[in-house]
Amino acid sequence: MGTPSDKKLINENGVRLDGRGDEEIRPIRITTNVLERADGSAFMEWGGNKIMVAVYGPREAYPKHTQDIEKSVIKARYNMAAFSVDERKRPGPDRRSTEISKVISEALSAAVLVEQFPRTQIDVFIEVIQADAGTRIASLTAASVALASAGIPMRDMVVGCSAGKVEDRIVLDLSKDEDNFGQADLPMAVLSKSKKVVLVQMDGDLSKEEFGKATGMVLQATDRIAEIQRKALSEKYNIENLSESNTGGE
Amino acid sequence: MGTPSDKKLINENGVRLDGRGDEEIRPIRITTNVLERADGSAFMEWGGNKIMVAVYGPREAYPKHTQDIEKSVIKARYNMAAFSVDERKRPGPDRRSTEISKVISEALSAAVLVEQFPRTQIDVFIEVIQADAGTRIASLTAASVALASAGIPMRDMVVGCSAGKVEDRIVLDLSKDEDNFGQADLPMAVLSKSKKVVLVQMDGDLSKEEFGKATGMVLQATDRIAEIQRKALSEKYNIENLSESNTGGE
Amino acid sequence: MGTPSDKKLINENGVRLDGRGDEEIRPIRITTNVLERADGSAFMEWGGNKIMVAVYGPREAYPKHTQDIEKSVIKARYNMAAFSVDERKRPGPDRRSTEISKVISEALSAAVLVEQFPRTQIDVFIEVIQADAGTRIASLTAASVALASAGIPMRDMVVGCSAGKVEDRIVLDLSKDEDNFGQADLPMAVLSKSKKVVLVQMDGDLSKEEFGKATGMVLQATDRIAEIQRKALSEKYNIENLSESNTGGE
Amino acid sequence: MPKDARGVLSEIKKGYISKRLKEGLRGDQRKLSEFRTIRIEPNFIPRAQGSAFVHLGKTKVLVGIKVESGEPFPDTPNQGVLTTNVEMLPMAFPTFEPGPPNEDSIEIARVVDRGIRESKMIDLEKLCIEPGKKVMIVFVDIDVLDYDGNLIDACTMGVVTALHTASYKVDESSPETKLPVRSMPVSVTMVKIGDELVCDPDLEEEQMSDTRLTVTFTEDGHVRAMQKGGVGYLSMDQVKKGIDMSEEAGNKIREYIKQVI
Amino acid sequence: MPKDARGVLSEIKKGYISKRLKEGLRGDQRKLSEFRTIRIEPNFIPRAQGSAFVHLGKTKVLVGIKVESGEPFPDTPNQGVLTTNVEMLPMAFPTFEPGPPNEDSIEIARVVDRGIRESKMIDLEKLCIEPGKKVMIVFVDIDVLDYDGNLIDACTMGVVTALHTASYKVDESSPETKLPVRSMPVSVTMVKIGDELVCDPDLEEEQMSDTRLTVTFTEDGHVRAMQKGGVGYLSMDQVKKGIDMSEEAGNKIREYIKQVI
Amino acid sequence: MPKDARGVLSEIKKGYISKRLKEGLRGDQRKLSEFRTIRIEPNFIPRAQGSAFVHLGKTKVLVGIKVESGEPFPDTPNQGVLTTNVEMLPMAFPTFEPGPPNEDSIEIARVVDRGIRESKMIDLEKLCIEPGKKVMIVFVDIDVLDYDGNLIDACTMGVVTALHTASYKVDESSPETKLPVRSMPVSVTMVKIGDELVCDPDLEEEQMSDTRLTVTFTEDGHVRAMQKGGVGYLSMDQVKKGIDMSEEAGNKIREYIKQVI
Repeated sequence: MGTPSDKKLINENGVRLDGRGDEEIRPIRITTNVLERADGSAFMEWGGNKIMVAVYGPREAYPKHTQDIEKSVIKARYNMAAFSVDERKRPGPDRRSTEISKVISEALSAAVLVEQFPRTQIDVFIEVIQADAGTRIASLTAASVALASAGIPMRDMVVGCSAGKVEDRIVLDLSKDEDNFGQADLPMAVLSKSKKVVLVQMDGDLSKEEFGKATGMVLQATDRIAEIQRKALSEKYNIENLSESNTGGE
Repeated sequence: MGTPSDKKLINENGVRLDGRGDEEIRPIRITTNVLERADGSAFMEWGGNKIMVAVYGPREAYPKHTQDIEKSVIKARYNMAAFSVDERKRPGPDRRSTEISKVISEALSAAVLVEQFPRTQIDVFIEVIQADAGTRIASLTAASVALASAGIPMRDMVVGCSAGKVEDRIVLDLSKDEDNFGQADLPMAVLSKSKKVVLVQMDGDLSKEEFGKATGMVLQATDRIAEIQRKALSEKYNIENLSESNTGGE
Repeated sequence: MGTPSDKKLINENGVRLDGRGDEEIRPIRITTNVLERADGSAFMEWGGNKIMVAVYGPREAYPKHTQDIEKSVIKARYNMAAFSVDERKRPGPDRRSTEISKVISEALSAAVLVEQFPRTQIDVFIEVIQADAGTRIASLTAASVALASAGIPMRDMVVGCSAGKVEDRIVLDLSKDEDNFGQADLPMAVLSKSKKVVLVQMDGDLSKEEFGKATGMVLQATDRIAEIQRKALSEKYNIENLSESNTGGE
Repeated sequence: MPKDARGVLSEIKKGYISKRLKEGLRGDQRKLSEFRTIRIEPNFIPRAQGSAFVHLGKTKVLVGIKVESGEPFPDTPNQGVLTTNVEMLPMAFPTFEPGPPNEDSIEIARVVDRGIRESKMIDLEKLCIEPGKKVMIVFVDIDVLDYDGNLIDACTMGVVTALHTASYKVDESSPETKLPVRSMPVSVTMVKIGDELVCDPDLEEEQMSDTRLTVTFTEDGHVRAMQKGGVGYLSMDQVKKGIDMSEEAGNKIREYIKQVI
Repeated sequence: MPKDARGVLSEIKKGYISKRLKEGLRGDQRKLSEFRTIRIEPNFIPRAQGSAFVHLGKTKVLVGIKVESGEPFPDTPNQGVLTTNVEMLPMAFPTFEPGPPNEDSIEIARVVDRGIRESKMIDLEKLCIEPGKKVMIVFVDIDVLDYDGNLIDACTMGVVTALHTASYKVDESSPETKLPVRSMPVSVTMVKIGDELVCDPDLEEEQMSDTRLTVTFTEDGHVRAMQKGGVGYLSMDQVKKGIDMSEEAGNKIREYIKQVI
Repeated sequence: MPKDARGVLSEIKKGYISKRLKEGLRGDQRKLSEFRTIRIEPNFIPRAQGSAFVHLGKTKVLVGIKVESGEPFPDTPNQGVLTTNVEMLPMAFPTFEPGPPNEDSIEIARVVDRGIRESKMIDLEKLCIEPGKKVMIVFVDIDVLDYDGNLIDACTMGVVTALHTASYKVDESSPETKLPVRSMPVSVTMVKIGDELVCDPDLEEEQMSDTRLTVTFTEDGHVRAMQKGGVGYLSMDQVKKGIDMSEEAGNKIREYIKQVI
């Protein structure tokens, strides 16, 4: 978590700065099959986050020594566009994106029926076009949709949300300011139906009770977000959708 | 083109600063087979440019996935020596040299009978030892001689020259100052006999009429430069040549 | 050698600053088989130097084009830990460590019976944990012990020492100050029994007579150091050894 | 066309495209100088100082502009800095690989940059804050999201739109200022198939061809940048015909951009 | 577990380990929450500003701290800087390769760093010399010398020990100052084998498992950092049980560290 | 000898060279201590501050000197900086590859640099403009154009010639000044073939040998730098004999350089 500071994150009426209730998540919109070349794709807006995900595969794993003779290898690549953050980011992977790519790859591996495609890889390319806190969870949630839209067999969808602590209150889905100046951030993702945990990271300061409360709130939220995933997959893509969502943005 | 400036490029007598007429090119000297190890080589002086070119091949293309089963791949590598320019250049390729290597490779590919050597590559290593404007055209013109000196079958020689605009006049073969402070630069290269265009780039500001005039002047100049290429190839290399040319330089 | 300076390296009693005689070397301690995974290993303390060496192999040389069909290739990798020197060193190889890795590899190649293991490589990983002048010779001397502890057949041990010139005196085994402010440094290593020279480098200023004196002193010292090597190899490793040596350090 | 996208086309398809072209028809019924449908969404990334999402047929590129303060180059102490980078994202095509820009994306970035720069589109002198010390740096970054041919033109029209709609602050407390732009360059890229030049090639047409020509015009009808690409050649007449075609096609693009900004 | 160390275990051995675990017994007789023997030697590298040689079972890591002056980050002008780097040296395991940190060593470094940082262990504001201009930078560098599982915990305990024993000078002429530390975080890593979580896995246990969980606690019983790793999953109950186990095991480690510093 | 140039020699040729050497004759009739024909052209690159084109037999290297202002190293605030870089260009030999310097070119650059540096050839203190702030940096860059053995000596003689003929300006408006040089080091490289040392080995002789020795002398007869290379060994007597040979051969080279500068 960021630097301790005097920044107020709860206003005089006891409400979060963007007016959300403690368990209220930001607006989410997912559109599928927005790309021509990819085998599957999804465009996700979650608050101010804009994330494009493309899936290629299963295809022969390359280089050969990365092949697993028993299953498909999921290779997620989380990348931030140079213009996605306030200060221009130099293109290319850094330590943060390397770690996020790893935990997303692992979380997706628990959901895909990887045993069905030995010696292959499934590439999940994630491009964060605009970043607004919670990009790893938004990316993972969108990636799950993109995998499904590519027709890749999965035992379950992956769906996530983050909880956090702000002025000693446990709240859902931290905003950018809450992420920068809050007390704790707990991104978590589960298999949609079984609620098995496939991603959990935490940084900040939580008592065991607070941890229990936070994870409970996340689990509830994943039901709502999973519903948005299902709706996105049932809609047929039409080009106006993407357009509307953009012009409607910010 | 460079920065607009008050730099005068035409003197009070209406003549270019180095005294050349508008269609006059700088002195060119080409010596072949100056290197022991290379299959063919050429040393080119063009004005203050000094450029060494070595050719190796055809040899098996490596790595294998770069092989073309139908033809030889020309791999030109344009490189500037650290000491070739006013401010010391860090060794290694940069974006400019990568682009120049690409357009030179493509221009040479149009001249070499690449169909005769499938699965091979022909390496053309270009080292700019001293740079004085117009290095890409000088390199390409020298590379064509080096290829011929290596005995590589070609449908035609490649020969080039640049034209440009200086104080609203179209002139041939820009000098360093004219390149830095002029209004347009148009490097062009053609197949020697057929005059097919194998390289053309332009930057600056030219009306369509000016473009027509400039390209006309380049085409005429290529005949003169092609004659110098032919002479170089008919001379037998002798070590004194290189020496004279050096001591006579500048 | 370092910068000329007013730094005194010999005290008013005509003795080196650390009290050593001209032909006295710093305390040396070697412990073998200190690592679990490596095929052989040695931990060396020489003055303030602390160096860990691990040996893996012979194993198939990789990548394949590095294989020698007639012998094993010794690949020493000399690396300095970030915290081993006064100012933190960026991790990864630099030009100095590349050169040292090369001369150590070559020196060890002269000692190992490389002909017995064609197409293989023997990796010698050297980690300088704390540097205190003379690391290349200490590393090489320790590497020879690590190779022996791995059971790799050798025609002879490699053993080295450095001599140098300090305030016009030839002395053995330069200290850090003597290395930084002295007049010459001559690291040398030989095959233990035959005294064949397998590594020699020099920088500074030595007359031919001084060179003769310095090399003579090194040859004598190598007998003493070879005895320490032999003792280390005959002791069985026990974990207390390493511990004692550490707590006893400095 | 990026190298690794070559040779995917079947011989049968090639023959068909070639035959139709001789009849003056392209695969999708376009005329030789006709572009595919263009759709540009400006301000797609509100957090950037300027941006544009370009759909050129099925090709999609996203341009983002960041304007930050920094040091000028020593030889132009009174001028801001323009820098252009193209990322051919691995999501855009099956054979695109992650990693630093390769020669294809470097060429595209440099041709796009040259067109903008030589058109004196940005008044760089107005971006000087303190001569020799502090100027504004205009970072143009382009994400190629979906590749179906003609990246140079898609990128150029995106950059021009994004720059025309960009505004920046010198620092946190400064007022927001429009980026000083003063021209509207447009690039037009053609490939040679058989003996014909066709504008705005899609992927199949790029695969059919070994020669590419790009011409960048400003509204005054002047050529500002050119680039021939590919291992083939052009006759001088073809070059001149290409310039005429590109002026005509470019004017239509310029009209479209004016509508969206 | 680093990827390239996977799959070395024979099926027979796997079956044996699994069977024993069901009986509550680990290969080396440890209980599920029990760590291997820990031995930490502080000040192993006198020339560093702080250091520790950690033996965790047969795993060996060496931590060195360098404290140097430098510039603060623009967004935290009043704070020193902490940076953590892990080198999985090729000497530590047959398949480790030289080169820049791979995703495994980056993850380890970041999890270790997060535990230290979120525990507010170092009072970074006390490391500010001149706001915005000059602060102390704490370089934490870790050499992995010998790999037999559970690098995260070995590294964390080494870093905590080294930081607690570190002292530095602002410059040559300054007096030596203790590094301002104010908490003692401990990480505990578990892997899931079958349905059981076991603490401090050795290499064989890591090879048996596809799910890892790390929890970092401070002495106030608060969780400061967590990281799930691996391609498997955990039930919510297992996560909570893991937290309980890690608190218990962590307290013992903390007691040991207090003895050696 | 660069590694990838090894093993090209046929066994028959090896036998022949070996046999002749026993008779005291080298392939090209040279005596054991004799260099091939040397030709050095100073000022080959007028735009550089110093330069030299060296022909050593068929080996060709080109040295260029750039002198630019910059910051001193923190530990030598009163001294200019010397930096030496060798590029073994792919044009010089069929197996040389483009890319950053490999261990061969790094070793050559460092041995050449050491000879120049330890001979105190450049008076670096005279290159200090403002202590701690601004000094002149002497960039020595060497292009290897054609490789037929003994690059170290070819490079050293080129650098010495180029430095002796170099002049520079502190900035645009300053007067031109000769580079302050005060000695003339010469390196002599030998390889061991059978039991004999031969000076200035050509490529074939390098391929015959597995042991190399380089000695750099100044005109006062003092050794300034030495380097043994290769996987073979030398007896102490051979080392001393090598020193004697190199002094003799080096003096002749020094005479030649004096003529051309």
